[in-house]
Amino acid sequence: MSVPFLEVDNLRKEYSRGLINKRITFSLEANFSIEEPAIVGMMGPNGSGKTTLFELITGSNLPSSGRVMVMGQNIHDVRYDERDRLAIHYHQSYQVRSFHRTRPKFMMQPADCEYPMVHLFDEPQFNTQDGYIGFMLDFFRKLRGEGRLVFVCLHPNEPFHLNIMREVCERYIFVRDGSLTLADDFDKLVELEPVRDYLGRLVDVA
Amino acid sequence: MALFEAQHLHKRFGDRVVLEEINLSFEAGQLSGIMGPNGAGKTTCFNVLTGRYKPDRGKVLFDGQDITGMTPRAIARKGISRSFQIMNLFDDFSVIENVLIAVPQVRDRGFNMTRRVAADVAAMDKAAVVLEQVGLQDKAYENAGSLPYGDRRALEIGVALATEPRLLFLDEPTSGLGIDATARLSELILELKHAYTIVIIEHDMKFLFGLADNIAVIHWGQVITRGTPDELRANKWVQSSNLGKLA
Amino acid sequence: MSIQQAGLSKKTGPMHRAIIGIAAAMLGAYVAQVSVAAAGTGPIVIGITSDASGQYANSGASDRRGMKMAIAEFNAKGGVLGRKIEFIHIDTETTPATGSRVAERLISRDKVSFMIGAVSSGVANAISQVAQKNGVIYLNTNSSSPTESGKNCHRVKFVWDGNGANFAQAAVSNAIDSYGTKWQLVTNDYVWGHNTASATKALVEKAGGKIIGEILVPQGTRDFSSILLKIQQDKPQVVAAAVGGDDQKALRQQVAQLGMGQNPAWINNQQDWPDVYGLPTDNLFGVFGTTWYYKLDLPGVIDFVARYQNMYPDTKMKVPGNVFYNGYMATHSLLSAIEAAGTTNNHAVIKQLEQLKVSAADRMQHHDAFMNPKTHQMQQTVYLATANVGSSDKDDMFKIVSNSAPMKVADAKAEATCNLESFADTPVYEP
Amino acid sequence: MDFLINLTPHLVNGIALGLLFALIALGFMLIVGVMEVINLAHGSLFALGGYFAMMIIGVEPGWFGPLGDWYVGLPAGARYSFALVLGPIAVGLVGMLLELCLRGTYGKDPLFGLLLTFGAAMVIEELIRIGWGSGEQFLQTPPAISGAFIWNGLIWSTYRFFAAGFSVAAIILVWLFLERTPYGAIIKAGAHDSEMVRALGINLSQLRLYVFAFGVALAALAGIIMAPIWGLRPHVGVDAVIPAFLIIVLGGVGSFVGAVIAGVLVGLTVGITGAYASEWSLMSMYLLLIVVITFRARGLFGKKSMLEN
Amino acid sequence: MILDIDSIETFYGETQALFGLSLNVEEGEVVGLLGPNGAGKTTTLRSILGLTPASIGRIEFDGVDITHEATHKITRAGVSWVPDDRRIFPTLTVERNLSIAAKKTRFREWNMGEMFEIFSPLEYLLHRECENLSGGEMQMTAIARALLGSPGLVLFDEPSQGLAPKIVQDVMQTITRLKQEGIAVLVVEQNALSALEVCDRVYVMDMGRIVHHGPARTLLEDDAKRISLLGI
Amino acid sequence: MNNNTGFGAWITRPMLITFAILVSLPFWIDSVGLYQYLGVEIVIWMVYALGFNLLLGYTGLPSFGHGAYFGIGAYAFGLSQLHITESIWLGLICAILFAALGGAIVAAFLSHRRGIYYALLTIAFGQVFWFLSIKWHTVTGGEDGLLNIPRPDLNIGFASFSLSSNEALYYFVLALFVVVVIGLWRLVHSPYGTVIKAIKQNEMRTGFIGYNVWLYKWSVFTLSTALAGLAGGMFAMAQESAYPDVMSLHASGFIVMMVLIGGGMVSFWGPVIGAAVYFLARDLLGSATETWLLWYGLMFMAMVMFKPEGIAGAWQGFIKRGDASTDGDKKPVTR
Repeated sequence: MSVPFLEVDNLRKEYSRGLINKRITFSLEANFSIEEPAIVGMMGPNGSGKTTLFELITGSNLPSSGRVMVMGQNIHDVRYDERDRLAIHYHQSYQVRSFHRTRPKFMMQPADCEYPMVHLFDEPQFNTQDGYIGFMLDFFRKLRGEGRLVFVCLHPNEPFHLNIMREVCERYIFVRDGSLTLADDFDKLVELEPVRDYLGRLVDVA
Repeated sequence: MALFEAQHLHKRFGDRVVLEEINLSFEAGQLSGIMGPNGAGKTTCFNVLTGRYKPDRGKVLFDGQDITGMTPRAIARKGISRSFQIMNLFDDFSVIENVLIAVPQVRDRGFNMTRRVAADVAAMDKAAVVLEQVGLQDKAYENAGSLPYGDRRALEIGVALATEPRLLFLDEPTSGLGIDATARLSELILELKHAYTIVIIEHDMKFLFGLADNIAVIHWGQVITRGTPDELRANKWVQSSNLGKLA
Repeated sequence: MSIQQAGLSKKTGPMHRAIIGIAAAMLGAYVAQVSVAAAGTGPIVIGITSDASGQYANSGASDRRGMKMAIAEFNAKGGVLGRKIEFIHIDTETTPATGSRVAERLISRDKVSFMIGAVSSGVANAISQVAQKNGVIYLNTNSSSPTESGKNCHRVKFVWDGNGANFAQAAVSNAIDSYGTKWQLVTNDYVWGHNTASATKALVEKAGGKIIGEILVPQGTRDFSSILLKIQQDKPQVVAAAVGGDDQKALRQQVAQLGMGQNPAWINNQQDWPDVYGLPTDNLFGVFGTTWYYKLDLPGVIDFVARYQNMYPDTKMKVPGNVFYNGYMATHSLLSAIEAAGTTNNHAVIKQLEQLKVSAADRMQHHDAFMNPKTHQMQQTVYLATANVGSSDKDDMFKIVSNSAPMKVADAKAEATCNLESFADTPVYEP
Repeated sequence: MDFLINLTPHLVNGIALGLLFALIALGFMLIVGVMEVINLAHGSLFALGGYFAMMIIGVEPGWFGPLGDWYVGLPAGARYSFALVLGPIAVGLVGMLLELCLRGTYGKDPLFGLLLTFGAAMVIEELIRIGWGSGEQFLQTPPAISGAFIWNGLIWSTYRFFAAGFSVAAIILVWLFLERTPYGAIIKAGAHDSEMVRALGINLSQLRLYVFAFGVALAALAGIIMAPIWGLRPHVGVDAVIPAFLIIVLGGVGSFVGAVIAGVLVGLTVGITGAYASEWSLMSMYLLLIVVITFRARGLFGKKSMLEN
Repeated sequence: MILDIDSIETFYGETQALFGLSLNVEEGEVVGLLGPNGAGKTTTLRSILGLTPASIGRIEFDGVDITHEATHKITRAGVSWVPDDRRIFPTLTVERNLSIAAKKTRFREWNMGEMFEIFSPLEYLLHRECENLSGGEMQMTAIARALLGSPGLVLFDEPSQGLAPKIVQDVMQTITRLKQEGIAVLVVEQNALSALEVCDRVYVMDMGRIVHHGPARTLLEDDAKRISLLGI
Repeated sequence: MNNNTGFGAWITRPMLITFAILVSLPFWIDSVGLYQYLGVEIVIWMVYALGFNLLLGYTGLPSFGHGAYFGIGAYAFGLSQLHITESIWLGLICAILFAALGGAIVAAFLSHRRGIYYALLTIAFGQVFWFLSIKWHTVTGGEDGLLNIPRPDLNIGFASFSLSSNEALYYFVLALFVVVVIGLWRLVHSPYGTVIKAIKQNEMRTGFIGYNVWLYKWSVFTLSTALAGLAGGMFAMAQESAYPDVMSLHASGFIVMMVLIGGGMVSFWGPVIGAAVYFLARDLLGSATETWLLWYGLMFMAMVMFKPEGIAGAWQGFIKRGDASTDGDKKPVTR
């Protein structure tokens, strides 16, 4: 495939506080690319930047520098209302997109797809009691099977969360304090020192 | 061909995508279920299917006819009827008036300004039949607004039934009902199942598993899976859930 | 009624009885306040129909004070034809439909002998129509619409104020000589405005002036800024304004704010005393017509003002104005006419009024006045006035510029359009 | 080109006028937005503001002893400023009384609040008539903001520009108050979910009382500002309440920005029709509304409101 | 006893929702109120808060009769509420949402720092408009808002509804922490299992009445009883 | 409302009582200190109020510009008498038709709207009509109104009656009132009446059971304006003139007041009571004091504060309480 599915190119996002004396309160850096359909598992504590990264990928957040290419299109050059045709962010139960509108519509390009190519699931509700998990996992696989790129983001705190991740995901990204660590399979992931540190006793169960 | 079909429905509210890609079909004579966790877009989906909202993309077909974007009225007249999750009754009317107004004969004479409503024996009979179906025959002249919760739910269904629908949509009929009342409702729906094509939206899986012929699971504004209750129940996660333990 | 009551209460129990009791009490209150005026012998009852609420409430009050003073003076002399004079006042709300009802009420319920009072021409019309139907004499004291003595004239109605046409006659030639020939009209877009403007237009053109444009403003306009800007852009020498009611008050204020009161020159149809009393003099813009002023240097005026102040020591207006004057004069003339006729028979009184002549001295004006029998409008002296800028006396607001004899300012169009009902068509009414 | 040169003054005038309209609508909007009460007494309270101000400015020596005499000795500008502050406060107190009467209508059909205030409008207007007479009154403005100046060959009223500037200031201050202060936060929270606000320990009745008083005080402020332009008479309020109502609906119920924009839009419409088709200038406002509401059901920036039911 | 409800009856208009309901909560105790939708659990909370006052019966909080007291006074006495639909003010920032709730009572006072400690994401959310928060973030805000009101009793209405399990866990931890601080909690739950784990005692309601009352442990252990009462 | 006695009967007892009181009115009105003409106006406004209540009380649609259609009726009556031919029937038919036409056009804009937006649009259209009535003075006579409208004789084929006396006119308008009352009573108990009541309670659900809500809202507005037009035509006949001020916002506000004071929201008879009370109070207060607006306003405020359901509502509550106290055990306090 000539064009990579998702290219996160030297992306950087900073949040700062204070008008005169600026203090950076949070920064996120990412630089990776994914060439083909996959289910990517993403883990990290709350506030580590997972959601921010997703927002950047779907174009609803403006990067401080760098760019995001989805199917070869710079997401920030695509019309606001069509960005979700490239990458869609499932945030809790529905998708909210609040854009920093910087340019009028006619200066932007239309999206090339009808149905989103990149699906980002932000903390899906994996609840063992209601029984929906299985259907959700099937759905991830179905999307993957239709040639879509799927991200599943989770902050695991039960052993079965890790089992799920291991079961469906092919690649992993670990986020902590705004920096990313990539791993190609689950075992490699849990060998990483920061991951072990993060998961604590859950690792043993896994 | 299916009696009712939805193809590629997409719906947004402002910057919020609520339905991404909905494909559904319901066969005549069957009881179909739509289920999904809270906030999955079930009710919006329902509202699009029954014409309250117009989808941004996609088509809704009823009996082979495109009914996308038709007004709720036109859709109702084609024979699709629905009940509401948040109760939507005529609170100042008596129970029988609530049903009576939904009866097609009364509807067809809606612009009649001289005939007495109460004198329309045929329509009254029909309303009485519906009340009997939903078990409210003894409360026909009570004010709908002062009925107990369970009876209001039943009346909600009664109003929908009175329109003599070919397809009946029920939106979370068990919402707010206790165990007993839910059980009674199950019985009522089992009865209705013989006479009507029914679609039920529910988040209570157990309720649906007991009633439906087939079920579509909606999440993230999309149909994430569909199948018969048995097929769905076979899923290992369902097995290990509360539901599986009980079933 | 008592039979009905009994029948009802038998069937329906205590609640009905309670309600009927309340209703009966209410009606009882009505009965109590009915003042019975038996025809011919009892007091003469005058129905006062001036506005007490709405746009003209203030002028209505002044009008009423004039009538009351005249009535009081006659009563002090022992009344008319040996009968005391009483009055009933009901608010017409500056609303014609209410005017109709009030007139019906005064005639059929209160059995009034005469009706007096109007500021709004719409209300005057409504009342006069009912009055004509019943043959009750009605005096329109203060509405200055030319239609009152023109196409809406009636046999029973007599008009006591100068009208727009009179004032225009007085003002136009004067203004062309003093200010210039380039005129612009600002006209309230309703009948009175159009009538007044067309009268002005004809006069201006006859006197060699040129109308460069007419700006129509809808009734109810409160903001004249865009119109004033337009006037500046068009640069007329004279602006003739036919703007009435509250619109005029707002316009006046805004013109004063811009200091545009002098340049261009403003010809304003009329400014009623109650409308301007108490305002700073720079708020009176331009030249305007009036029928009387309390500082006219004529015999009797000082005494008249003193009588006013004696009778109304607490009123805000320390001196009488034109509205008061018209109300007083109309009532005074009517009562005199009854005396002259020796009867309250309406036909006799109408005939008396039709040949009414009042000397200049009695009217405290510069010229003799007379009733025009064809239009029933009082033909009287018309004064032009302007703001008395720099006066130290807060009450002395006007400077009288000129006076015109009645014939000079007569409303020529009125006789052509007025078509009085015949006496035969006017029911006999003898209260 | 000539047309454009002629048009410019009217645009400027229209915007100035529009800002005045926005000021008139401001208090009305606050009350509609927060309390969902259509306060038809807005106009009468607007008038009352003017009358109170007139009274405060017109204090004469000997009325209130030495303090009064000191006050009378102050320059006109100072007394005018006093009136601008005290007038609205006094009307705010009247508003509080009215709010107490309104309490019974909360949670019922909004029609009842509307009708109650309609009755109140009649009462207040009549009280003004009893108190000050039905005649025209005059509100003195200090010399610094009176008179006129010449700009671009045309005479402009200084006061009108003062008034427009004042409106802008008032609008910004109210906006800052709503957006940047904890009180504003409470008001907005109360507008959104009155029950939750109570459950957080905020005295809702008191909040409503103050919001109503504040909204009514803004009406009075507008009345004081408008009095030198429109004049002052008991029924002057009718001229204020209808445009206010119209602007709110045009802008969309509950939208601050919408109300301001709608105000300016109405001002421009009235100003420009006033210049080129003056006999339609009043009607243009209504036609604008009909056109906008026909195409945008909730006005320019409207959100869903209980008032729709 | 911090809360004592004595046989209250509550009506919505002419419809009765509670029938002689009695329950009590001790200081520092976590009490669960379980039962199906429409059983009257939320109505009970609303009656305590004075939003839908009970017409018959008596409610005492901290030894004072609050049955017919105004809601804001009840809250100021130290009752906080975390409603099931969070009811965060969407047009305000998180900070404003929290600050308008802050007040002092006779009970333990909480400060912003402690909130950040309990819910770390709040710190960076502080200046966001609440419209764009996720469900979990809203719940954190709602709980923080309740705590800043310095309550002696917190009423949780379905705290786990629509939340990710991780957040449910956080919420349950918070409840445990409140208990340690001596603050009483009354938690209404449908998702009964997670609630049973944190509760000391539970009441089960149906049709506006208490149908069972006892230690949480009993229900946790007795499957048959649990299934007959709660259906799970 | 009225589920048991006379539910949908053609003639009911309250109707007979009302008619009896009104028919006997000319015999006693003078002796209670009133005057016949007031009776004429009251009955005309009762017709107007009944028509208005069809909209406000039954369909729940607030119109604050209804005076416009009353005015159109008055003008249409007057113009037809002055320019076509003198005939009562022609005049009244014109009044009804033109008012309904105006109403139908306006309703086309209105019927998609609800609540405050509905109310405001009615105001806007009302103002437009009012404005036109003054602006188009060549036809309408501007602010002076249309004057000297003849009051033609009543011609009913075989006989002809003069209506020039107020008594005769009174019986004529009363006859029309009777027809309107019976017709409206029938209408509100017909399927149509049921549908509009349903729309008031739950517009959305009415649509979902297959009714064309728009069309009903449109038709009920048009119907209501037609009745306003009829009343306006009669009013022009009574006043022998037609004035623009009945179209003003104020006059439109008074009809709302009237209907609510009477209790139109809860009773068919509310508007009838309201119109009577309104005119009596106004006449009484107006002749007793110049500040009648103050007292009237206070009375109205008190009404909204303490008895918002109006006189008819208070009456119903009164009867209900009476019932409850006599047979308390029949109605359990709780379920």
